[in-house]
Amino acid sequence: MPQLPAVINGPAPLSWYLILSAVLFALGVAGFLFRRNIITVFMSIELMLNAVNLSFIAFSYKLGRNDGHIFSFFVMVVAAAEAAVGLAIILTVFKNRQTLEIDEVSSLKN
Amino acid sequence: MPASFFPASAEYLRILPEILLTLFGVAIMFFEAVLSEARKRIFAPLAAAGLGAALVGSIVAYGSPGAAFHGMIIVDGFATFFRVLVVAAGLLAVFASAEYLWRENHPGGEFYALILFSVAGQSIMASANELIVIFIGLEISSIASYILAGYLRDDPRNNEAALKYFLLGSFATAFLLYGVAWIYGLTGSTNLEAIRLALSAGGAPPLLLTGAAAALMFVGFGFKISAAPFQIWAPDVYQGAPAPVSGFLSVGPKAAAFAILIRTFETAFGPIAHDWQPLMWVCALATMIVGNFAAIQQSNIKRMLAYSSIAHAGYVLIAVTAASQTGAAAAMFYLAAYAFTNFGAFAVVTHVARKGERYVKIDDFAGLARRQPGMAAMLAIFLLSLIGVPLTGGFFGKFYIFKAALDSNLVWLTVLGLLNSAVAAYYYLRVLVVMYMKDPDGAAESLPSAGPALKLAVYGSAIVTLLLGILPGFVLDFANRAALR
Amino acid sequence: MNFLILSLIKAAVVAFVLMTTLAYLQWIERKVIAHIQLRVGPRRVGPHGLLQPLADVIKLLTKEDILPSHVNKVFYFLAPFIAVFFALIAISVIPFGTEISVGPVHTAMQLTDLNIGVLFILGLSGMGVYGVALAGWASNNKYALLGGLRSSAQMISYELPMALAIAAPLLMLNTLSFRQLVDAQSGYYLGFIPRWTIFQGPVPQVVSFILFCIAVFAETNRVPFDLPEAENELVAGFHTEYSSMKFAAFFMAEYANMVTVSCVATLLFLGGWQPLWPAQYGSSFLPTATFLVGAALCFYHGFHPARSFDRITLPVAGVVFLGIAAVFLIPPVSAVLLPLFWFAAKVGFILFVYIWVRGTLPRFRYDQLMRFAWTFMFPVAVANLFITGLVVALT
Amino acid sequence: MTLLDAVLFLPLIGFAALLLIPKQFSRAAALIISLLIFIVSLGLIGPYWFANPSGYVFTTDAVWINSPPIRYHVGLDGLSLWLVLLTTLLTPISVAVSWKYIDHRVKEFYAFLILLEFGLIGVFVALDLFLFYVFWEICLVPMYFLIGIWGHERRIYAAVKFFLYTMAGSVLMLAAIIYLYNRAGSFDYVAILSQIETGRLTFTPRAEMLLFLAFFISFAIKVPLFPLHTWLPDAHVEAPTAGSVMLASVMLKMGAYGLLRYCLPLFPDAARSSAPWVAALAITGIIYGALVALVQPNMKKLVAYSSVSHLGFVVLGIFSFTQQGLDGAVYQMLNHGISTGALFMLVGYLYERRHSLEIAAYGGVATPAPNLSIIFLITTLASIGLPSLNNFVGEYLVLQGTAMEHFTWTAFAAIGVILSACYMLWLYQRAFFGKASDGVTHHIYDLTGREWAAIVPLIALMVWMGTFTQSFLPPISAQNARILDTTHRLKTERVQILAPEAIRAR
Amino acid sequence: MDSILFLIFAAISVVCGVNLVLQKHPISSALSLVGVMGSLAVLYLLLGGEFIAMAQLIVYAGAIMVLFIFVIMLQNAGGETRGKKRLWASYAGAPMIAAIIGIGAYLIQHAVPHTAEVTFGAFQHGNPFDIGTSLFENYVLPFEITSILILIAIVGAIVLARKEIE
Repeated sequence: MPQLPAVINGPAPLSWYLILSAVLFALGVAGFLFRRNIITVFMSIELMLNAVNLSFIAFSYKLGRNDGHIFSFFVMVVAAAEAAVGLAIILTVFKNRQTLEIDEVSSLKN
Repeated sequence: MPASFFPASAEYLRILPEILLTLFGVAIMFFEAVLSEARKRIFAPLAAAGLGAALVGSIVAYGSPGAAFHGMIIVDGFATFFRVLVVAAGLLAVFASAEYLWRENHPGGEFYALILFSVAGQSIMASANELIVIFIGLEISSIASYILAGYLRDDPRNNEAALKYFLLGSFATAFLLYGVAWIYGLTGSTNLEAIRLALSAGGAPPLLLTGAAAALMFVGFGFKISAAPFQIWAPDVYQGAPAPVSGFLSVGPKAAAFAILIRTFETAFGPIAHDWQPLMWVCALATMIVGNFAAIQQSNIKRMLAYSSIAHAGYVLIAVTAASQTGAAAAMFYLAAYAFTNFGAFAVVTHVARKGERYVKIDDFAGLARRQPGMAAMLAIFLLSLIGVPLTGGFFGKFYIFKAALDSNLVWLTVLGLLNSAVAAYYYLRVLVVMYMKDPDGAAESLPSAGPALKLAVYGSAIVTLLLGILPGFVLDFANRAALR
Repeated sequence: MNFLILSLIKAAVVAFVLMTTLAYLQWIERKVIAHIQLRVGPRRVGPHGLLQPLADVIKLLTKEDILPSHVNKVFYFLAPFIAVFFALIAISVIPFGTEISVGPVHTAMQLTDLNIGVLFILGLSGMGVYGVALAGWASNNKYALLGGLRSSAQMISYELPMALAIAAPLLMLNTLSFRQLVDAQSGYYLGFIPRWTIFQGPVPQVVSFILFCIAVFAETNRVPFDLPEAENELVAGFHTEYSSMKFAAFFMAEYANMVTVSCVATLLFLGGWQPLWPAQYGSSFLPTATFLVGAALCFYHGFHPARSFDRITLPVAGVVFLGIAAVFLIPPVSAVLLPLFWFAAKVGFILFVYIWVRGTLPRFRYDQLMRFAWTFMFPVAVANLFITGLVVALT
Repeated sequence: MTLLDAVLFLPLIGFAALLLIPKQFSRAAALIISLLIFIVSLGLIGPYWFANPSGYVFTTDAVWINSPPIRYHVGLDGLSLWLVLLTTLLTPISVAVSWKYIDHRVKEFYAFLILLEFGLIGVFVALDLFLFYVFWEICLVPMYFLIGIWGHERRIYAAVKFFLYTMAGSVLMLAAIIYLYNRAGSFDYVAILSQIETGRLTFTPRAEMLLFLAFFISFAIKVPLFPLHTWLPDAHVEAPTAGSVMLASVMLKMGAYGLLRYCLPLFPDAARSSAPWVAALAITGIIYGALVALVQPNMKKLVAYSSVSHLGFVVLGIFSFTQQGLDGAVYQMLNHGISTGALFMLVGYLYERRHSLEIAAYGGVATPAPNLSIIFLITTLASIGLPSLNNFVGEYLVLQGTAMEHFTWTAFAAIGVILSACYMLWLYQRAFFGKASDGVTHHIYDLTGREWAAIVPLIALMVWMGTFTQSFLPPISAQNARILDTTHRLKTERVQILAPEAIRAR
Repeated sequence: MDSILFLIFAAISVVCGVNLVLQKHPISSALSLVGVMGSLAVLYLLLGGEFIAMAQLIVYAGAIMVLFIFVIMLQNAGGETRGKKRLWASYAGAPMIAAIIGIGAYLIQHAVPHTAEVTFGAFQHGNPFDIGTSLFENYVLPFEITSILILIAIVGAIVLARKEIE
């Protein structure tokens, strides 16, 4: 790692990172709630997971241990598995209904 | 390579059930690839054997209790109880689906492999002692469940169930994770015991934040146990998924989710129990009310059972609200009784629904008592148990829960819960009425008699339901001894 | 600001060399293919067509930039940039030689030495798919879309065996920094067998080298894996709708990727700038010898009466070669240039194989291609990794 | 293993046996089983025949569940003795009256009937609160099916209503039981009672009142007490004859029994302080039931409302807190069981013939069926409370006991007696006298041998109980005295905690 | 410099995040998400997470998002139409989200000590060696059971998406 000269090393408060994480998480929630395209909804979930990862890494920095990195690694793996299955499910839905509008996928209920 | 790099053999013993389940799952996938179509009947027995082995494995694992893998999991009575429970649920699911899959022209090893993997995930959840393991276990169980819910991929109902289950489930998981992140940040650990220590120590992090983190985690758990207001997925999923899968979903993942809920909230968040109790109180009440009052209006039996399972989650939440050892024991017993009862009900529904699940209206059960008195009697037992009539497991479950609640001075919650259970009687009775007091619809095609495996599942569930109602002592004593703290 | 200036200078040098290489790689390819096919290849522009790349560039720059009316404009413009951006940025972690000192400045022949260089490359190669996929999609053309889909599917599929193939030598060398990787391959068995990864014990990584080579052929959409651009099936694949500079960008990205992966293969498996045999057996004289031979050939052909065309160019080239050969004999300069020579030689060899393969092998069918990835490459890569891991763990 | 255990579990065994026996034998098997149970149960009188033991006899106390300590604790005392016998007697009779009446799903019918017997006996002998609750709920299920499957047109509505009313009440009782357990550390009735008596377990007035209410509402629904009675007419009208008989004769007694067994001794203060209110409801029920019965065009409904009225007497007697009142109440429970049971049977006989329950469809029945008319008349008179027939004794005792404490109550309650004469006699007049219509003459025939056999024991009992009161009353009185003793003593001396010796000294 | 870098990439990620929510076409959303991931990777680097930053690029941006884009392209569905049902969201949504974010930010600002600052290079345990050591010692069990998860994902994708073979 090349080291930058100390002069231009201005630290950023840790809470900024956490706030950024919260903002992204909230955006993800908003996307989940307000969007109607199934894939976009799913991507909003991924955004939430990313926000969580940022929190993990930031906390890891604060605690000076790398557990948080491990956790976000697991989160990534899980997200990958989730994406594989989720997109497969979305494909089956699309195959049977020809639509990705979440409101139109509602044949159940009475 | 240092010798300490490899965990001790006792530690492997402690995850024996998971190892066995995974091995059998992989074996099934292997045979799926190499066997001819004609030989595919062996999958169900193979899966059953795997689950049986896991059952034995859990008991063997209980022979050497303790934490393993750096405290990631812990094998204790509590874990063993839930392990046995989820494995039994898997076993029932295998029995109930063998015939179903042939009926729907979808025989295949994947189904059983997924059940085994899902059970493995639940088993991990049962014994997890660390938030990350909880999370991964939860995901293993959930992702397998998503697939199972949409297993008949040409059926739009299945697709929809899988989609909703998946989207809302992942959404909830994100909340859970965010909560975990904050707990990690605040307490510096994800080990439940360590969190407990951190929260009870002098310099505990601000309650507002721990509370917020706990609430975030509860959102995640709440989704999995279908607690109000996070229950919205359950009716659609249970209605849309294949009937045996619905049965499995309403039992296995739910029990495991409760296991981690109880373990997390009573171990890790035990020191702040007084602060989360009011929230849990409201949630329990809302869950019961939503479940029961929505169930009354249903005409589809799967949907009705879905709402009923929401209501039952509400009852268990009462026990969780009690935040005591008796509460935990009551929840354990209730979940055991509920598991067999509810699965049995779904198994009968599986049978009556017939090919393509065309007969899932409550009215389709008309005259079942005449056509197949045995099945009708079993369903009657299950429904009575769900109502909470004595000599069934459901009764003792409710009894212990309300007892635990009163122990913790939750008088009003108890009374409201009891009134709720009286309301619930109404919609269960409707099914009984239709079965026993209405004549079969002439238009309905004849109902073939059930195959041996399904019968085994139904009658087995009924026997356990009755056993838990007549001689609850054994299970209850174990639960009492095993309950946390 | 020392660091920044130095970085800028290095970046400029690398960029210039890379661009030139890319341009002439194209020329070399056409020449080699032509010779394989018993043609002569380009020779109109400049001697032996040496100015052909320049002409091509001018042509592409001045061509009309067609913007089809039905495309999604934002992504249509974005796609080539993405492709070329990730292709070029990858070169920044590739070391070309040992550390050098010019006056007071001591630096590595590398833009930056990340201790996760290998991962960086993997990450970027994953990002490269976007350019292709987006181009296919944004063109709003079914051939382009199919081409885009095919090539992204192919790239994803082959990325897996590629990553697994990379993992095996990493297990042995125990680092992710390219520089340290090369250092870990220094030395010789029995005094003359180089400890390159493909020869190094306990598990010589021949299998993973082969797997890596196959996978990168697919990663870069080269023959025999150039299905996405199969002219007879899909017109020109994802870049059907692209013309002029935007087309050039894709072109450049492809060649840049070829160079990058060749460098990676060299660094990972072929010992980077480590010479083939020890200096005490005269390996440091090999460049001089090579260029001398080259010069001799040039002179021979230049003065050959049958080659009236090359009467001037070949002798000039010969003189240049002689000069280079001389340069390699100057001790302080040769210390810098020797590693560069070895590195360039190995990369050049791999690039030559690329072209060679293109000239000789037919194209796969699409299903064959995917099946090959999942049923052959993947299991073999896993097995190789497993064996390597086991052996490494046991020794 | 005592005789009582045998009486309790024989029905359960019988239930299982009935399920296994082939369909065509189920009638005979049910009769044999129920008769056998009755004969065995007669042995229960033994101790009371030879002596008048105080406390419980035939007790069995075994562990059922370890934790919480739920015990299988059963025993018999003067209060439960006759109720058990009433149950075992009426079951074979019910089997007999259903012989022809039930023509489909016969096996299930008898199975449920026998299962009902099991639950009922259990309710009357349980000495563990939890066990009591279990039996209490078990009764619900077979009755629900009896009404719902073999009832008349609106059977499903009636069955569900019945179930839900009872269920709603009993869940409150469950809460109270659990609360009691949490305070007392035991479900054992005897243990809890002794704790209360010795003052080791005390409640705040508010808690006691809430507990009392929880039990009381559950019992009051079952009795049924006035505003909670609405399920009863529906259930009675829609139930098959045997169901009506069991429901009216035995199941309603569960409520009254519960009041006597649990509400009074366990929560004496609350019971006493609420007595005026309860009495007011009981009197309202007496008069209301009678008035509504008066205008009923439907025979069964008439009898049902008369039950509301009669049971009002029972509750009134219980809450008079006098020896006579309590004795009368218990006696009236038995009387009502026999006379109303007989009435329902007779109405059922009529229905089997004419297939109508409307009074208007009858008239002049006396002509084609003189024997039936006579039996009906005797039963009617017994129900009215003619001296020397059973009801007289009960009503008299209740009124006397009430009068000793609250004369106004008596005055109002007496109106009910008069009204009962009105509606019963008017019913008799309309149904049996006058000119027989074609429908009546064509369909009505006289009693058959089986019908005779079923009704005669009840008629005999009416006379016996009306004349030889002392054959029945001593065990009841003794038990009632104990209950009263408890409540009185606690009322007066609750202020200081008594040592157990002091209690025994009394 | 650290804070400047943070602000630049935070701004990129937030803008991309907002874009993800606002864009009508899934592909635009997907690319916005890639943008978020890329800038987050840089932030991870600032926090000392070298390995995780690369994993972010490889796994998230390079694999997961490619899968998304792939599926979007396969289905070739158009942008979503404006639904009447969600009209309330367009009015109430933004203020609501803003309020939640505000509260969250306030909480966080007060929860984390102001002295905690992020200096590039201060955190040294994010390199592959340390991560690997943790992963294979403390976290070996989660790591192993993750394999079940991946197996499930493979099986599931096959079960759900494979073509019916006649």
